[in-house]
Amino acid sequence: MTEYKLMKGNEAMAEAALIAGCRYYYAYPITPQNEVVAYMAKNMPRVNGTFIQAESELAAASMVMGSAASGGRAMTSSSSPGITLKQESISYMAGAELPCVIANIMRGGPGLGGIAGAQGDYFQATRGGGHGDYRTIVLAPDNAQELADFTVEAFDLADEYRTPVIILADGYLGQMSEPVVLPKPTGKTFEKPWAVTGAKDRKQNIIVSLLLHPENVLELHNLHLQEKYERITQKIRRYETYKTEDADWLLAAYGTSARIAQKAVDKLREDGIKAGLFRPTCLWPFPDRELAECASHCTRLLTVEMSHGQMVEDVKLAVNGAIEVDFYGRAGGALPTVKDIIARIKNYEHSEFTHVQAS
Amino acid sequence: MTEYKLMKGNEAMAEAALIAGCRYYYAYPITPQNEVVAYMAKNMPRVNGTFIQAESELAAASMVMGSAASGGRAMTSSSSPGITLKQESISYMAGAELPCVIANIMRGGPGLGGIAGAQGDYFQATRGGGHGDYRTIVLAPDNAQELADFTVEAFDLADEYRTPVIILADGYLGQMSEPVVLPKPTGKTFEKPWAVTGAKDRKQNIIVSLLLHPENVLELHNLHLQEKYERITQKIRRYETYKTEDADWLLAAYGTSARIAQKAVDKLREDGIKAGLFRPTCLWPFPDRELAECASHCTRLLTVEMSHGQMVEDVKLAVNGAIEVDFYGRAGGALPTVKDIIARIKNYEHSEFTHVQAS
Amino acid sequence: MKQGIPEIDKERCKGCGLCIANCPKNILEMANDINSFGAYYTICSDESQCIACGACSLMCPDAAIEIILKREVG
Amino acid sequence: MKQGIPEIDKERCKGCGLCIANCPKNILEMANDINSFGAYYTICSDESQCIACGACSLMCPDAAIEIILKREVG
Amino acid sequence: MNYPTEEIIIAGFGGQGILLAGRLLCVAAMRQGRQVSHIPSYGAEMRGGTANCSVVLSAERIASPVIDMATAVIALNGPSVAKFEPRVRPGGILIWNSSLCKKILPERTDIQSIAIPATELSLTEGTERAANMAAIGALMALKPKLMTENHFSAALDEVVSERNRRYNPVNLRIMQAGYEAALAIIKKN
Amino acid sequence: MNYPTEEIIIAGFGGQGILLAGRLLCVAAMRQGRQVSHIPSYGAEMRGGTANCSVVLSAERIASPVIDMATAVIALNGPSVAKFEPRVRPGGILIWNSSLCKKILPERTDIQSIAIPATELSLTEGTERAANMAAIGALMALKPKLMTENHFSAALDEVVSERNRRYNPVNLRIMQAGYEAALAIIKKN
Amino acid sequence: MSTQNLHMYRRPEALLNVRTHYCAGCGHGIIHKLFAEALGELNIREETIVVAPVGCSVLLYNYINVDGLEAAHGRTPAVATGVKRAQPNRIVVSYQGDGDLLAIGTGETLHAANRGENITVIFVNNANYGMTGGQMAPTTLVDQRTLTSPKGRNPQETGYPIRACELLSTLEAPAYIERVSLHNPGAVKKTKKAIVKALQYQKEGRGYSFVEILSMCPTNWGIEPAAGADWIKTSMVPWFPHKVFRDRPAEAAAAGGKAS
Amino acid sequence: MSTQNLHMYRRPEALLNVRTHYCAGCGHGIIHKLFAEALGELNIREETIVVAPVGCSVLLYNYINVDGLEAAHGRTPAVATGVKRAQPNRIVVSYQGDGDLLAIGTGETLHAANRGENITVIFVNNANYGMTGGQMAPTTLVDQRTLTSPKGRNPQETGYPIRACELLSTLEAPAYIERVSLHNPGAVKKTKKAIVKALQYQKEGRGYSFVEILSMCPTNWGIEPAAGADWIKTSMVPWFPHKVFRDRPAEAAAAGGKAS
Ligand SMILES: Cc1ncc(C[n+]2csc(CCOP(=O)(O)OP(=O)(O)O)c2C)c(N)n1
Ligand SMILES: Cc1ncc(C[n+]2csc(CCOP(=O)(O)OP(=O)(O)O)c2C)c(N)n1
Ligand code: SF4
Ligand code: SF4
Ligand code: SF4
Ligand code: SF4
Ligand code: SF4
Ligand code: SF4
Ligand SMILES: [Mg+2]
Ligand SMILES: [Mg+2]
Repeated sequence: MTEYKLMKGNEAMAEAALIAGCRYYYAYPITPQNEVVAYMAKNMPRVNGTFIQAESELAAASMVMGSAASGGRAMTSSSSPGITLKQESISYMAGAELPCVIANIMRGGPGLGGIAGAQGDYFQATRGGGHGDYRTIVLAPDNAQELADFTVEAFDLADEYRTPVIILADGYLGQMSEPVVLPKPTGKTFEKPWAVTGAKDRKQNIIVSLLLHPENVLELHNLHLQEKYERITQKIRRYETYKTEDADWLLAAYGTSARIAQKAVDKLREDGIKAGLFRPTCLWPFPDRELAECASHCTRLLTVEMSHGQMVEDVKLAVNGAIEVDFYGRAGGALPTVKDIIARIKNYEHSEFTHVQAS
Repeated sequence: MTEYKLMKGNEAMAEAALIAGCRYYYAYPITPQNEVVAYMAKNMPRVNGTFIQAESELAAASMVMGSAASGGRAMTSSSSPGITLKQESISYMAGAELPCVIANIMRGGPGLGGIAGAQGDYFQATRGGGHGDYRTIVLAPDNAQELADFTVEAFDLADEYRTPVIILADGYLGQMSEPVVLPKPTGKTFEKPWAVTGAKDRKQNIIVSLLLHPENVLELHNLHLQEKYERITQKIRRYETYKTEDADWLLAAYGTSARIAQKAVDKLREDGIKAGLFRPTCLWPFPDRELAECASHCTRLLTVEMSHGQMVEDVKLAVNGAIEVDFYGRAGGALPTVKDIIARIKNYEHSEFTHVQAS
Repeated sequence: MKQGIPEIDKERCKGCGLCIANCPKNILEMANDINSFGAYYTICSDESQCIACGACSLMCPDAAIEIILKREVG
Repeated sequence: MKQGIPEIDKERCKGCGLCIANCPKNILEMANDINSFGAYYTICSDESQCIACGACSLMCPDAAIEIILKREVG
Repeated sequence: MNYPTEEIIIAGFGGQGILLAGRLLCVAAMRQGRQVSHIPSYGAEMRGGTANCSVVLSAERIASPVIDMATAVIALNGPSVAKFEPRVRPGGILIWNSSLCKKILPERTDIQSIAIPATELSLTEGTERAANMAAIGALMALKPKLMTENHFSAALDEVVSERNRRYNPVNLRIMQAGYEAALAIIKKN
Repeated sequence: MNYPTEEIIIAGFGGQGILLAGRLLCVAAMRQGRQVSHIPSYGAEMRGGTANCSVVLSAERIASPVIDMATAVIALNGPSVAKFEPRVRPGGILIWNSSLCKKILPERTDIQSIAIPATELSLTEGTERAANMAAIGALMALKPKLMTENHFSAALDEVVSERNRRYNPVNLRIMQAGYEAALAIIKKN
Repeated sequence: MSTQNLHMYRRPEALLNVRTHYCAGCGHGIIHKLFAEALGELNIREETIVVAPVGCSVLLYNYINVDGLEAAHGRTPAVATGVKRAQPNRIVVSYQGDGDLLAIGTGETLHAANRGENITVIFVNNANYGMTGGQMAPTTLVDQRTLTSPKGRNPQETGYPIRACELLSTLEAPAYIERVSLHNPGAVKKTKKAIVKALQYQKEGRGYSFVEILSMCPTNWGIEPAAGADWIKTSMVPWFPHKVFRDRPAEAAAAGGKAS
Repeated sequence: MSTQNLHMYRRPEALLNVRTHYCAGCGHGIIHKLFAEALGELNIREETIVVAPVGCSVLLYNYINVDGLEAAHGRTPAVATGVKRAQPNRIVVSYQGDGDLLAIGTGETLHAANRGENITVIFVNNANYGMTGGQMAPTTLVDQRTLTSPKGRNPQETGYPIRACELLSTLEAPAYIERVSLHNPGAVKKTKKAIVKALQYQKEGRGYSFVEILSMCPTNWGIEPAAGADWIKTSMVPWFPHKVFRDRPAEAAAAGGKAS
């Protein structure tokens, strides 16, 4: 009990990164993740780590690339507009297979948008906002505890698969303080014989991105990446279910939306509607088979997002036409409400009953 | 006949932009679209337009934003890594509803990748590589003539819907010379009372991106954008079909992949397999209903891409489980081959016959 | 010596005190009252001493002070 | 005056002519032949005149010229 | 569990310890085994010197830290009364700092408006910075189930930085004064 | 239509007019109503001074401008022979510049290898820059259906910049010399 | 003899009649006022377009009655370039903070200056990132504490504060570069003059003009609002001296004269 | 008396035994050779990590036998910063062209220098974008024709060539800044010395060292390869004078001495 600390999501994540052995953190300030930057500025010296407030997000992500290539555990964080600027390096690091952790504490967009939390960067995170055929693992916590726990895991996953891992959380999660038990280091270690550390007593290590010669090297490299992504897809299946066993109505949501959807499930059940929640805690790879399985005994599915419909595509791809998939979302910093979710479901129930097809 | 000129795709596009009244072109060099930059450097003076080789892609796209906000027809172009850097401004311009044209002459990725043509940026273009809930119209030519024609249309579409329009073509299309008949100006004109031109005899015009106060302005703005996107989705339905009427096997492809797929259709038909091609010429909005309709009498669908599978998601979403969707793609600058397409289809035909399920 | 009147728009004032700190005649002070935005505001304790130097007005970030110059006309 | 031998690796040479242009003794020239990469290459027309100044070697972008210094040892 | 969910907004100007007051409530409730969440207003909203935070205390998992209609609002200055009075749930509580709200007065009649001279109560101990404590004292009087004084004083020790911990006895006294002021009002009504 | 699809690669070093030769073929064929495509090697591949382009001429829509196995290769220097000889289709044609390929000689026996002293033929007219014309002349001898001389000379006027158009008579003569050299070889075999 | 009253200092017309969101004692307010006065004096309000940065002054167009648009963080001069090229007859102003201008926008700043874009840059140097709550800026002083230099800026780790005027003065193209400040009423007057001059130069087509203004951010400096002016004088001015770094007549600019 | 032969100039060991992809007469080749020689002289090959830019020298690590990685275009010094911070005992070199360093990478360049990162930047100024076929670079000379300045660079429109050394010399932190060139054998020798010194300084922990090298790109200059050296001398050197702009002993750097 006394282990609990009241911590901001942002700070819980930052401290967890230090626990995970992150010793290189580079970032540029942006609301609503400034606490991560301030925390690192203050606490990196404690662990003899490096903190640099970079001249830009582009530079911050490039510094991460340099430290990651050197074999260090490196991280950056930002919020939506800043993450867009990091897509360059993410594409490079995915291509060069460099492990690192990038946190996006999402705010409302597009453009400068607003500073309230949102989930409008799902596509960017799961489809790669950068160019080329790459993927990054995308973890999706829904509270401060998970922000801490997932961060520790993220570093291991990054090292295990030599790939960038994104922590995708909305600004509410970053700003909110909740009770947290700080995680322990996992103790896992990873050899990095590929790191550039000086070609002493061995051949050169080279971390390339340009693959021109011979002509098919780039294709082979892409095939190698795809093969790795397939491996990741087989291995990482992360999700939680809530009262789905007997559910007729399935809700699908992640992050803050999932918290709200979970509350809606309870209320709906109070009203006699058997609802359940499927919450992916990893967005890529998306737990598609598991969702399809879960949905197989449901009559309808409602995806709830703080966006105008992004994860809903993965939900549709997962169920592949087996059941109808509806969507309810609010964007630009607004939150879905329990009331709206319930109203929407009851509305459907009603229209089904009267054989009116809702559009 | 004598109107035909042998033109590089890149140059055909550049000249078409001038024909469309583009007078502001800003860019940063990158292979394989350098000819656009050189062409504009040489020819903008001819029409008293502005050409600036910007200090970076970020700056180039920002200059486009400035000229677009001033009411001018503005354009930029680049190739994959450079387009990633333009996502910031694209998100801003989509949010601020500024019309402009952005051409991505795609090359192999991720990272620096290679300079050969590829189609690995489909997700980025259609889902928005930038942050937030926005979309851009994405036109997909498959030859030099269309590069020219679509460019002229792109400027009109941008002005009509006050939104960035992306021309998405692979490097092969940009580099290849083909016979082109230069298009004529459409003659359409668009009033731009919203442009910032000095607050003379009227209230201020302000083009904002930050929407903080009151708290729900950003959400309302997002709803407005979504409503516009819905309108665009209803209006713009662009695709071509080739021998699909009686097809059993439907191929779906765009750009250079579509040219190759079309050849495969002919060869397959020579061998007695009724194949057809569905070619979207606009990728967002994606002609989903039309594809579904087209696929409704087919038994199977193969998507062909110069990537490891991106458009295939839109194809799957379109048919929504009605028929099986297969995928064949090559990435990193390699081209799909007619031979491979045929082999793959025959393989399926065979395995269907022997009731062996291909994985 | 010029003679001026500092006209302070109390609703616009945020109570930063820059005018007070820069008045050479020390005739500005913070009122013991708040405006409708909840801010203390500046008042002039003795207009007759104002030399219309404009220092207060120049320093005011909220353009809350206008200076009126009294002129003898004959 | 030092006495040197310019050792030119003809396969490495790209025929740029920078060595030729910078040899103070004007003893380097382009061969009337190409190497296996299709490039004309430099040859020394009169090694005896080489003063081992290193100019050719310094200028060569392809590190195709090494200079050997002949030394009297007694 | 017989512990109703409380959704509390605390607002005032910068320097009044708004966020600290919110964290105090959270830690005290957390130590009593409650689920808690605390979210500040942040970013550009901070310009102009106003601050507010939202605190949710519950027996169950908290869905959203954002409060639509609050069960209680503490408003430590006039602008906060104006901004947050409309956000009190019908039947809910508004505790307002009558020391600083001379012009902007609460108007609603469907809520319980409690005027506490929080700044004055604080000044009796020689500081104007502990008005937040007086207001929290008042809240404890009005919501006796919220937490015990013991939990509160423990939380105070946990939340207040070491440097300032020596003021905690003073803080507790001011809190007590606020508590009593509120009790007096309730009894009067 | 009785017009076979031709897939032709032209290669050499920078300055030999590789791309121009390709465009010439395209324009001439285009004026005869063919579908054509021309794609150069580009970017970093250009470093080191080599250049090549791929030309497809067809009666039908061209699927891909990229050539896997060519119906004909024109190699104007040694490295190009080495690089592109393997890319001639069995039974296809390799025209190589015997003036410059002293070391790297073609080896395949399943293709038609035609040695043309293209640079020397060009030099007979006082320039070494028109070896490309000699090679194209040879190609016309080997592929008589490709285009007529008329179309070719019209294309020459269209493709060559105004400044250099005065050399076109010379170009045509060199082309003719290449044509005849190739004819002589064919007849000999 | 009677007295006639005359408005000596009055609220400039170009200022909109709204309360700003700035903290009490914020330098942005003073600069807005001076900018608005300059617009009036030169009678160019109706032909001016302002590009607002991302920073505390992001809502600039809400306070000054001119056409305006918002750039992405740091891209302000590039956006201004796009505007100016499309409207060479308008007065285009790029208003920027130190984070915007010297951190994320370093490239855009330098290259707009180097091209000699005929725009005016108003550079508000308040030695920190105001909007995001007070992080270290490129101009943060040695030993200054900020959220991201909690023990004070250590030059061994983060370098010394960058001097924008000195940097831009190494370029040929700029027509006018001056550093001024807000530390007292006299300095404010000079600041106004510099802004007027910069806009005047633009109007005359002399090319790029740049005014750096040392400005107070009492909130993040952690001092009383009234103390901001003093802090500028004692802490900032020694490192960022007032100076006209470039003042080139139009003819010289056209002839491409060397840097002064 | 007999003669004994001695290798006076020999191919440095750190150069890999491969043919480069550079055009004949390209300055990158000379610089690679000098860099490789310096690695040998200082005996630091095994502890050196090079960050290659995007530009003609993108394949640098294929020619020099050191660990290497590839940065995104312009991010080279930021990547080098990340490497150096993680490996303070390694020699980290950021090798960059003028497009990389002064256009897209302006911000990264300036800020790495300003932080005084203990890295060495080798800046190859060839007055154009070599890799992409010869576009205008920030260092392209007035009147120089490129693909994107087809009538010659017009300073009225695109400004004057930027001088990197002069620019960086306005910063406090850098320890060593020098401009050298490849225009003749003597200049090449000086260039070698500068590279050695820069690496030496890094080894000694003195901080940021920067060597600008005027280098030939005959292909895009449209001249004969052998004429490249002359072109540097006659066209580039007048605008980009050779000079030691900064040479600060370690002590002074630690004490934060003023710019020289
Ligand atoms: C791409 C991006 N990165 C970061 C931010 C967050 N941000 C907003 S303003 C700002 C800095 C503001 O500082 P400055 O430019 O000095 O202006 P000031 O507020 O001090 O006037 C930052 C980092 C953003 N909006 N966009
Ligand atoms: C983001 C991005 N923009 C543009 C390019 C294309 N590009 C490659 S190298 C280069 C410029 C090279 O010039 P420079 O840095 O001067 O090096 P050089 O080749 O002259 O040595 C450019 C623009 C790219 N690869 N990535
Ligand atoms: S004008 Fe001068 S004297 Fe008068 S109140 Fe203002 S500062 Fe004081
Ligand atoms: S300077 Fe202006 S805002 Fe500040 S106290 Fe004086 S009148 Fe009020
Ligand atoms: S060493 Fe000197 S003299 Fe000898 S060949 Fe080389 S340049 Fe000529
Ligand atoms: S300098 Fe080197 S590459 Fe150039 S010609 Fe001489 S030996 Fe050959
Ligand atoms: S934070 Fe600083 S710059 Fe921003 S409004 Fe407040 S005082 Fe002004
Ligand atoms: S293009 Fe220029 S810089 Fe690039 S390899 Fe050729 S000569 Fe060297
Ligand atoms: Mg600032
Ligand atoms: Mg260059």
